Amino acid sequence: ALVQTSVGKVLQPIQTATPPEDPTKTVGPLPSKVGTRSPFENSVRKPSDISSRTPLQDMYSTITPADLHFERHHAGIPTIDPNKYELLIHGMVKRPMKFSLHDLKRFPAVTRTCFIECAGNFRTGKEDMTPQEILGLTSQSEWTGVMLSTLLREVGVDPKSTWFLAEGSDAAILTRSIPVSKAFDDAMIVYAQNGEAIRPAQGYPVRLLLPGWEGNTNVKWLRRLEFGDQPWMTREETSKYTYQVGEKVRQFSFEMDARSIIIYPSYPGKVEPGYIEIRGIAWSGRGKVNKVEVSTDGGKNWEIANLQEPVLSKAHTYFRYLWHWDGRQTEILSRVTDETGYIQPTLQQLKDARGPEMGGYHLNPITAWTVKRDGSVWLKPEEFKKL
Amino acid sequence: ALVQTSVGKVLQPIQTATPPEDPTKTVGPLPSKVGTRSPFENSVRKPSDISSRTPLQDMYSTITPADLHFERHHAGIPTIDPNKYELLIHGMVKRPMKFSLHDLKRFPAVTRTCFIECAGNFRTGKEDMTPQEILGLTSQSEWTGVMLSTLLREVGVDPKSTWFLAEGSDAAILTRSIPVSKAFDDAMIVYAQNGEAIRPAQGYPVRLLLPGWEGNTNVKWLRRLEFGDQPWMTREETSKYTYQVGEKVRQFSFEMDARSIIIYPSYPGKVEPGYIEIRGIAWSGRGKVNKVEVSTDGGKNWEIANLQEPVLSKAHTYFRYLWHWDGRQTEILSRVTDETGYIQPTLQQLKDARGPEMGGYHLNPITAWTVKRDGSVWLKPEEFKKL
Amino acid sequence: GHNSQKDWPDSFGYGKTASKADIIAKDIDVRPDGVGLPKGAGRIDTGALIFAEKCAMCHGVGGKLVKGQKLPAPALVSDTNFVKRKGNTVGNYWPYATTLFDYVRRSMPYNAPGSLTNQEVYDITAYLLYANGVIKKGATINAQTLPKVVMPARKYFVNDDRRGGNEVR
Amino acid sequence: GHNSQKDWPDSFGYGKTASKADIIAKDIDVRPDGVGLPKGAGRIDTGALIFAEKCAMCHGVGGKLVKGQKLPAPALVSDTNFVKRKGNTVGNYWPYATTLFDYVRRSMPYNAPGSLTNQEVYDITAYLLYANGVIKKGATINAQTLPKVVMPARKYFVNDDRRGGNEVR
Ligand code: HEC
Ligand code: HEC
Ligand SMILES: [Ca+2]
Ligand SMILES: [Ca+2]
Ligand SMILES: [Ca+2]
Ligand SMILES: [Ca+2]
Ligand SMILES: [Ca+2]
Ligand SMILES: [Ca+2]
Ligand SMILES: [Co+2]
Ligand SMILES: [Co+2]
Repeated sequence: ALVQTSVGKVLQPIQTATPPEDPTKTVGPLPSKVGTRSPFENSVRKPSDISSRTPLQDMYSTITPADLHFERHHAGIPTIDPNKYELLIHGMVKRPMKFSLHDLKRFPAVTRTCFIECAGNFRTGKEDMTPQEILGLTSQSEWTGVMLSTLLREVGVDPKSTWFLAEGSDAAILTRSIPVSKAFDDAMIVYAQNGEAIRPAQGYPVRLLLPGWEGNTNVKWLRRLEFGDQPWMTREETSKYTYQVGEKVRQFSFEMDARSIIIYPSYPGKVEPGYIEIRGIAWSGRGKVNKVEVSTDGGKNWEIANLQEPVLSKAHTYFRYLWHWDGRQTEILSRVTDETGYIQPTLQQLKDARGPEMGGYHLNPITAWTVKRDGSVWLKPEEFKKL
Repeated sequence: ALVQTSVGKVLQPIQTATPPEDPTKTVGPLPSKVGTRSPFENSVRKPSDISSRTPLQDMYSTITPADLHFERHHAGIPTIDPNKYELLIHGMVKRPMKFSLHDLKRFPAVTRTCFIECAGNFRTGKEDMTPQEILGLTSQSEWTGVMLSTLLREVGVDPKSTWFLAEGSDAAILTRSIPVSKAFDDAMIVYAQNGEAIRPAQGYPVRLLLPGWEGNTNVKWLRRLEFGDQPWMTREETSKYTYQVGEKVRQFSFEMDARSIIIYPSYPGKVEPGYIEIRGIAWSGRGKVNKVEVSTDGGKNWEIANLQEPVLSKAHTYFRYLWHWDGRQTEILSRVTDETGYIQPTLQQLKDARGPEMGGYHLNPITAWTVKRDGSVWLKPEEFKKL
Repeated sequence: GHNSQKDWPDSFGYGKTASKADIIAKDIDVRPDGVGLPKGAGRIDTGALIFAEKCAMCHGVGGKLVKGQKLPAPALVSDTNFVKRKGNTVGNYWPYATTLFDYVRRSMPYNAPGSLTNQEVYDITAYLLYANGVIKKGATINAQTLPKVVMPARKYFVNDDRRGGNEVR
Repeated sequence: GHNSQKDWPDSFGYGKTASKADIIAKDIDVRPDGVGLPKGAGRIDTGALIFAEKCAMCHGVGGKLVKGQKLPAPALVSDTNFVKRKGNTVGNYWPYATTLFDYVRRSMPYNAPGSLTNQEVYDITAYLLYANGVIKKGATINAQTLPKVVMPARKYFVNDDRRGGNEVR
């Protein structure tokens, strides 16, 4: 069978899920322009009209394949001609400028591996939920581009400027206000993802990268930065991405709190008694993962998991913990501590801190899985009003 | 337009290379199960009947997208049913065993980012050659699997065993003999690449990973390991992957010597006078890249390039060097030194060391590019008999 | 070499100076202090008509949630009671009135973004503020008055006070 | 916890003991010392016929390079002159005769791998050794003799002596 590849242009033979009796006796497809997945693998995102979730339970390491990176669009994926692309920087700057994609690529470049996570990344309420369903709105890539601070040397930002506006060129012309301090800290203007051009769904040809900050602020299809001395109070930072805490509404909560989840074993997996390597990912928007603890007795005792090196700042970090399961029903949980000393809370701790009207953003609770006697694994659901 | 994705099963809308006049006025495609590339990007491998080459000149960082990983097959890509897959380990072991894919995945896992490079990765002779054509037979992935040493605890290798045979289940039933010391050092049995299942072209469902060793030894579609007390002298280690040095033929030259190449600027690119960030990749089969030097005057003077962190052992390492080009014709070169102190040689140094009958494997010479006054960049070809 | 940032030139010289026209073509934002608002003034009645024609099919008749009916878009209209609210609307949640003008002009209607004239956006803005009980019939909505509209929920909004460290907030 | 390798169990208990039959089904390799060679003996004449029928279409008539003709597969036959060789063949380059049996049985013919009987592989092996001038007409090729065939190029093969460090080898 011939199939169009993901590049959408090349035809190539694919393998089918009916392999020959003995693969050593049949010459297979020869080298091609673009490879394919095994027909036996079915790892896909879970899409809705506005988002799609990364199949975290299928991940063996922490770079998300670009075509499985989670999505959150507000008006679909725009098609942008890279040859007409321009980034405009203006406002409180000495010299307003525009940069073509070629211009951006000429500046000294930097590569940074970090996660992006939607601030609304939390679901619970049912036993039969997968990691993908619970918190699949996070993914990780190797991002390459230019430090925003490098561009700002060119335009000369007014030292009195305190906020800038980042604006996309999708049909929502999505905007967020960002403190200028982040621009000079670690903000990047990125054009590459996992070694190649950014995928359309992730902002092709250029997006803003704000390591560790809520996904929505990493404006995709970036067309404009305006420097000013106050936030713009755009719809995405007022109506959305704000949440009730006590009797107040918290706004501009940029950093993603530390979080972890066990992805193996997880629903709908099944395990056998004996040695089980518990596996999962942990991350923090504030820096490195310091440690991950795992409990296999419902939270009574906690032990240190191994972290896969290299442990990078503001990056998904794989953890593993070897457990001997005696076959009795129990609960397994993971809990991350980041380099600031922040310890991942339970949902109850979040409720205690934020009050009964707690909103649905920035929820990073410990996730517990029930392992039943038959080896089946189920989410231990939490009670939370907004699912 | 609907297109079959790389998974080969899902239909989804793709973008075409005729974007709307104003992308902010048209809602684009919504989230999907599997993403696609921009229709404006054309990065593909360069295939022949026996191999395909990674488009190194298009790479912005060091993880190669799995569908662009170089290929070298000896009888095409076999289709293997993961549910019938078995790895047999026998020979000089206490207990010969077979492991299903499920068995292998249960063992304590490890992730390692490293390059694989074909020992025949060298071409020259013409000015109009791209990095892909010169040395596109190397790529890098995040590999996950079980340390071979972990499996060997289960079978109990006889301490007298000195070599093992690794055998694939492609139609070539490809075999290589490997010293047992490598099995206990850093050899891995890997089932995942860049976070997901290994692609069929890279050995699905399981391959041998020998970090830093010639590509051919990293046997794909691995079906069998036999432990013995002498090498098997298979066709791939006698007729192939041996090469004349002086009056002798060198065999079992496993380690890949340190190497680097400038990928930007390179043929067929064009540059403008002014600041140019020279970019490239460097690696060594013996450990970490210690330093990369760049010369912009044909090799008279050398200066230190920046290395992109994290620098990993036996891994492609991105380097960058900011150059101010005055517009005059010159030659630019890169030279890596690895952590053993090995300095990448010129082809002439290799000829001097290996003699006039020098064979075509394990050639890692410095690559020089000529930058002409019009900004065009051309390979400075070497004279070498076998192209 | 220029490999250390200290040795970088003051300017790499890539990119071009943006002209006034370049900026005007994209500078569509509206700030809380009214910077960015065009000339013109909103008419509540006309806004209601436009809303019925171009918005109600997604946001519901009058922009209101109807029990048992699932809308493809959020409800936009309620009273101004923040504490007892069910769902966030312009009236009970939005802290700035300028956001309404800015957002509707850049993003709505969802199926034809960028199709509204400034006049239409003013009219809709006036209508939605009125329908939410934020302004009274006869109120003037223009570049001077819109920034001065005190949104009922404004007083609840506070900046993030999380600080990392061993503290759940 | 068992997270440090020191705390690992002696065996994780995954996987199964392989039976004799499991091993026999895959253990097809042949070593330089003859381990793995089946019963039987090669006949040069029959080997020549099989080669003409099943191999020559890719490897050329008699396995030889013909000037000006491009073959889809490497030449297999020449004299035994290593020093003056043009291209590597069984006669001028291959260090072990057992490799020929092993490789042909596992991989050839390219278009029908695994289709040859042991008898056919013995015959082809005898023929190719003969055609390359390595053995004489009438020589016996079997499990005992094949490992003893001294390949002309054997003496040139040496193990890798590169060592890293500042030394080009
Ligand atoms: C075809 C459907 C559709 C039409 C027509 C439409 N909208 Fe919307 N509207 C949406 C959707 C969907 C959203 C949510 C978008 C998002 O969250 O990114 C939305 C969001 C909004 C919001 C923000 C609501 C909030 O709580 O943040 C406002 C205000 C709005 N629309 C106003 C309008 C106005 C005014 C019109 C007409 C001029 C209009 N819409 C027409 C679908 C529509
Ligand atoms: C359809 C084409 C084809 C046919 C028929 C074929 N071969 Fe080959 N043969 C090849 C190719 C292609 C290679 C190179 C394979 C590689 O490098 O992996 C090869 C390689 C070989 C080699 C190794 C050569 C070297 O220098 O390493 C031997 C020996 C060989 N074939 C023997 C045979 C014999 C014996 C037969 C018949 C029984 C045969 N071949 C039939 C295509 C063919
Ligand atoms: Ca799977
Ligand atoms: Ca909400
Ligand atoms: Ca390209
Ligand atoms: Ca050769
Ligand atoms: Ca503005
Ligand atoms: Ca054997
Ligand atoms: Co979001
Ligand atoms: Co190779």
